Amino acid sequence: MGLKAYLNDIVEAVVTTAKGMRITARYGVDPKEEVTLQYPEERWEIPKGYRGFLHNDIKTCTACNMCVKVCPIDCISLESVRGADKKMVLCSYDINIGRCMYCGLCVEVCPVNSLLHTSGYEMASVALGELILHFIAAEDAPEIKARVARQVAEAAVKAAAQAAAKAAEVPSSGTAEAAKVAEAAKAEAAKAPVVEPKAAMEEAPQAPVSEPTVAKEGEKKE
Amino acid sequence: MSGPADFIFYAAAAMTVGAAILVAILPNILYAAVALLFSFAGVAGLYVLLSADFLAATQILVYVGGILVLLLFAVFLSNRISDGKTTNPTHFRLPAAAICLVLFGVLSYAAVSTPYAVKKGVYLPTTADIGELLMTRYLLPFEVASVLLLAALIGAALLSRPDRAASVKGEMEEGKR
Amino acid sequence: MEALAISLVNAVPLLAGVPLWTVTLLLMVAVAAVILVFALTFEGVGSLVLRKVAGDIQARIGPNRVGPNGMLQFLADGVKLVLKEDIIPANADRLLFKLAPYFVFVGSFAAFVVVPFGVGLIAADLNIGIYYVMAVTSLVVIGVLLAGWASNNKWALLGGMRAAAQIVSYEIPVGMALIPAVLIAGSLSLQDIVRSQGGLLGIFGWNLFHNPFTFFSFFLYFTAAQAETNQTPFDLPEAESELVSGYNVEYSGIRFGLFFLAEFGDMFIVAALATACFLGGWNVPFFHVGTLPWIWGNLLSLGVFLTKAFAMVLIMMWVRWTLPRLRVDQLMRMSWKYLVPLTFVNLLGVSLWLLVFRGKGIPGMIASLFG
Amino acid sequence: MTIRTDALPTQEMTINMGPQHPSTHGVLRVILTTDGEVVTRAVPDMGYLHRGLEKIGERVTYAQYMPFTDRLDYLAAMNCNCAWAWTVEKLAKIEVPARAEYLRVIVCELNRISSHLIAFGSYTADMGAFTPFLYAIRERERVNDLFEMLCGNRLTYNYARVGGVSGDAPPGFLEKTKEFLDYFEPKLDEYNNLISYNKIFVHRLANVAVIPAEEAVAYGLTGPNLRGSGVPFDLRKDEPYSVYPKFDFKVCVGTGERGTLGDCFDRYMVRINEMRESVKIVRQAVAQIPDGPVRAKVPRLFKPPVGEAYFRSECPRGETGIYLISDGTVNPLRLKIRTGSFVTMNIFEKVTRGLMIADVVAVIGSFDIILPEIDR
Repeated sequence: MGLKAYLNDIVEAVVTTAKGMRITARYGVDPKEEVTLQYPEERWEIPKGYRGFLHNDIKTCTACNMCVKVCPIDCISLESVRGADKKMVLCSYDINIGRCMYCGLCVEVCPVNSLLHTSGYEMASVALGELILHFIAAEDAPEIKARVARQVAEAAVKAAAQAAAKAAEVPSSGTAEAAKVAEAAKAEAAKAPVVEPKAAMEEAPQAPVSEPTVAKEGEKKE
Repeated sequence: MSGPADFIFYAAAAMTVGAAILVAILPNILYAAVALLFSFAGVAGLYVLLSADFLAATQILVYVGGILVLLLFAVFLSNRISDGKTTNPTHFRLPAAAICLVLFGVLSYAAVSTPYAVKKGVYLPTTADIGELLMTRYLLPFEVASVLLLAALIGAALLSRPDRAASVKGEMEEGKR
Repeated sequence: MEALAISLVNAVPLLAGVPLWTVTLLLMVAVAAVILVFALTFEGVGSLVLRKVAGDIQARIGPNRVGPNGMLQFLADGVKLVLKEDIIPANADRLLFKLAPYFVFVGSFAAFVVVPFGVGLIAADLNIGIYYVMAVTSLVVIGVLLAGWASNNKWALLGGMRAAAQIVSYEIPVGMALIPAVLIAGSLSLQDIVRSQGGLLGIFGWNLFHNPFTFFSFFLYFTAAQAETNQTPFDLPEAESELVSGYNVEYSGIRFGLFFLAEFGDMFIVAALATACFLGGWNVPFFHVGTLPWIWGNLLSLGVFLTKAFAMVLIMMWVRWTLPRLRVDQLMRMSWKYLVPLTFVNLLGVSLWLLVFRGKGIPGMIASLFG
Repeated sequence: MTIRTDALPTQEMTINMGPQHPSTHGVLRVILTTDGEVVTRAVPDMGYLHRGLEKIGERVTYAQYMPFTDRLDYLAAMNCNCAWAWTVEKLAKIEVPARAEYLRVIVCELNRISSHLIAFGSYTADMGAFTPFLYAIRERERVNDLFEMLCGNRLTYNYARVGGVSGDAPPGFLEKTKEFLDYFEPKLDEYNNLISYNKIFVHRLANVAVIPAEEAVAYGLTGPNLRGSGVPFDLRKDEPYSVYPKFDFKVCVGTGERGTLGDCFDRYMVRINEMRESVKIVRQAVAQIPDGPVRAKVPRLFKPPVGEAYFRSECPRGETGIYLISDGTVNPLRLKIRTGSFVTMNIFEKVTRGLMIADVVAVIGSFDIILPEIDR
C-alpha cells in the first residue's frame, strides 16, 4: 500500500463520515422531521376498509355458516337451530378474537353483510377466555332454542290442523299424502319439549314475530 | 512523618505483602491475578508516600494496565476457559520454599546493610528530573532498553504473522476439497 | 489540599483543636463526595441527553413520559436499576463477578479527581495529571476482563477480551496525541496546561490553533479516545448486534448500573481532557478570569469549561448515532496502522515546531507581528 | 476476508448464536465453532419456526390458503399472496382482469421496496449504525399506510384473490402512491450518502463472503443474492409473468465496485438499486393502469381441474416457486413451496468458514434471510 493510497484512505474516511454526520445533523436540528405519533393521545386516521375486530349484526345474520366454513383457522363458531319457517335461527355466535388473523375472508363471503370489520384494534385482557366475543350471551342460548322449538311446535300443530282440514275438505285427491303430512306434524309436535321455561314464554326479545304466518303461507302454496 | 502518613505506609505495606502472599497460595489463578493487582496498587501507594508520583502512576499504568492484562490474556488463552475452572497447580513446595527463604535472606541482608542516604521527605515534582536524567545521564541504558523492546516487538510480530507459503498451500488444498 | 485545610483551620476557630490531618482528610472526603455527586448527575443527565439526541437524529422524540418532557427519565432509570433483582448466574465466579463492576467504576471515577473544572476548582492538582488519568483508566481493562470471564458466558468473555485488547492498544495513540499539549505547557498538570492556553489571544490561544500539528492532534486524540472509551464506532466490546451485549451481558440491576455509569463517566473524561488540552479549558476568551473575585471567577470558568465539555459530549453522541461499527481486526489495524503512526508523526511535528519557533504558535507569531 | 491462524493453533470454542440473538433476524440458531474470533465452522440450525405451512395447504381450500401465504414471508406478504394467486390461476387457467394485474404489480413492487428497506435498515443496524434503521422504518410506514388504505391491514395483507384482488384501489390511492414515490426516491441518495458509501461500512462489507457467479448458480441462489454475484437473472425479465413485460426497468447486478464481485457489499447495493427500479416500475404501472373490473368470476366453491402447476415469481428474497397438484377437489393434493431464503442457507456454512464473528452477522444480513421462509 503506497503512501498515496494510505492518505486517500484517511481522507475518504473523514469525508464519508462528514457526509453522514451532515445528514444526521440535519435530522437532529430540524424538528419538522419528527414523525412520532404520540399514540394514546394522537391517533392516525383509520382508512375506510380497515380490518379491525369483527362484528356480527345478529339481527341480519342468517346463520348461513359461510363464515365458519371459510375461516381458515376456525375462530368463528356458530350454533343455530332450524326455525319454524325452515330458516336457521342463531342461538350462539362466538368469535375467538385472540385467534382471528383479520384476513377478512369471512366478511367477504357474508351474503347479507351482517359480518363486518369494525375499526377497533385495542383490546387487552388477562384471561384467554375474555378474548372470545359472544354476540349472543351464552346463557341466552337455551332460551332461544326453547323458544324456537316452541314456535316450531306451534307451527307444526297449526300445519297439522290445516292439513287435516284440507284433507277433510278434499278427500278424493291425495288423501294419503295429506294424512302423511298430518302424521308428521303431529309427531313433530310431540317431540317438542313439554316443559318450557317460563321466562322464555314471558319475553322473547329477538322473536321473529311474523314467523307463524309466513309458515302458513308457505304451506298453503303446496 | 506524622501519624496518618505512618498509618498509610503500614496499610500500603501490609496490602503489598499480604496480597503477594495470596498470589503465592491462592489455588485459583485468576484470584491470584486479582491479588497481584492489589499488590501492585500497594506498591504504587508506597511510591506516592515516597513522593515518587510519576513512578506510582507508571507502576499502575505498566503493571496493572499492561502486565496484568497480559497475564490474564495468557490465562484465558492457555486454559480451558470454557470449563470455568482454572487452577494453579502446586508442585515442588519444599524446594520452592527453600529457594524463596534463601532469596528473602539475601534481599533482607542487602536491605539492612545498605547505608541509605535518608533525606527528609519533600514533595517535589519528579517528572522533569526523570525526563532530564533519561535524556542525559542514562541515555545509553534507555536506548538499549528501547532497542531491546523494539526487537522483541518485531520478533512477536514475525512470530504471529501467518506463514505466507503455508497459507497459499492451505488455500489450494481447500480448493481441491 | 493541605493549604486549603490550613486556611480553613485559621478561618474557623472551632477547628483549632483538631489535628490538621483530620481536617485535611475530612476535606478530601467532602471533595470526593462533591465530585461523586457531579459524576452521578452527569451520568444520569447524560444518559437522558443521549437518548434525546438519538431521538432527534432518528426523526423521533425520545423519552418524554417521565416528568415534564421526559426530564426525569434518568431518575426513573436509576430507581429501576437499583430496585432490579441482582442476578448472579449459577455457574459464575461469584467473587469476581461482584468485584468487576467496582474496578470499572473506580477506574472511571478516579479520573474525575484531576479534571480542572475552574480556576481553583480541581479536586487534586496533581503534577502528573494527564499521566494519572491514563494510569487509573487502565483499571477499567481489568474490570472488563474479569467481568467477561466471571460471567461464565462466552459472549461476555469475547466482549471482555475485545475490550481489553482495544483499550490497551488505544492507550498509545491517546497518550501520544495528548503529548503536544504537554509539550507546549511544559507540564503534565492539567491546570498548567489550561493556564498555558490563556492570555489575550482569545480562542486562538487554544492549543487547537497553536500550529497545524496540534490541530490534527486534537482530531487524532478525539478518535482514539472514542475508541478507548468504547464509543461507537468503536463499541465492539458491547456490540449489541454481534456479542449481544458483550462483557456486561449477564449483569443486571445496580451492577449493570455501575458499568453504565462508568461508560458515561469515561465519555465525560474524554470530553474534559479534550477541552483542557486543546480547547482552552476554563479560559474565557479575551478575559483574564483570575482578576475576578474568587467566587465569580470560579463560577464563570466552571460555566465555560462545562459548556465546552458538554459540547464535546454532544459531538460524541452525534458521531455515535451516525457511524457503523468496525470489525475487531479493522479496529486493531486502525490503531496500529493509522492512529499510532500518525500520532508519532504528529508528535515529531509538534516537537520540531516548538524547537524551531521557540515554543510560539502561529497565532502568537501573528500577534507579535502586530506588536 | 479470510484470516488464517494455522501458525498459532489455540483451543476452539463452540458458541451458540441464537435462537435468541439480535442479528440472526429471527429464530435462526447458528452453532459457531470459533478459534478466538475466527469462525472455523458455522452450522445453521433451522426449524424453530416450522409451522407446517405446506401441510396446512393440503387441508384448506385454495382461497383459504391465501392468508397463510402472508405468513410465508411477512415482510413481503403481497409478493407471496400474488405468487399463490398466480399459481392457482395457472393451474385453473383463469383469465385475470388487466386492472387486477396492474394492481398486483403495484403492490408487489411497493412491497419489494418496503422489504428491501427492512433489509437495508436491519443490515445497517447489524453493522452498528442504528439511525438508518429508523429512517428505513419511517419510509416503510408510508408503504404500510398505502397498503392499509388499499386492503385494511398493515402487515398481513391477504390482498390477492384467485382471479384478481380483494378490492379495487380506493379513490386517492394512486395519487398517494405517486406522492410516496416522489418522497421516497431522493431518500435513496440520502441513504447512500449516510451509510452506503461510508468508509467503515464499506470496509465491513467489501470482500466479505465472496460468492463467485458459478458457485451462486450451483448452490441455487436466487434473487438479489444471485444478482449480487453478477448474474443478471431476474424472473420478471427472463420468464416474464403478469404485466411485467410492459414495463421498462433494468436488472440490477453486483458490480464489485468496492471489492470483489459477489461480496456482501454487492448484495447490499443490489437491493438499494432494486428499490430504485421498483420505483420506476410503480411509476409506469400507475400511469398505465386501465379501468375495469378487478376480479374474474371464480365459483365460490372453487375446484380446479385435475393437474399440476409450478409457478415461480421474483420475490424480494429470491425466487418463490409454488408447486401445486390438484385432484379436482376443493383442497390441493400436494403443495410444495420453494423459497429464496431456505436455498440461500445452503451456502451459509461454506462462505462463513474463516470469517470473524462480526462477519457472520454481516453474511446473515447480506443474505437478507427471513425465518418463516426458511422453516415454513
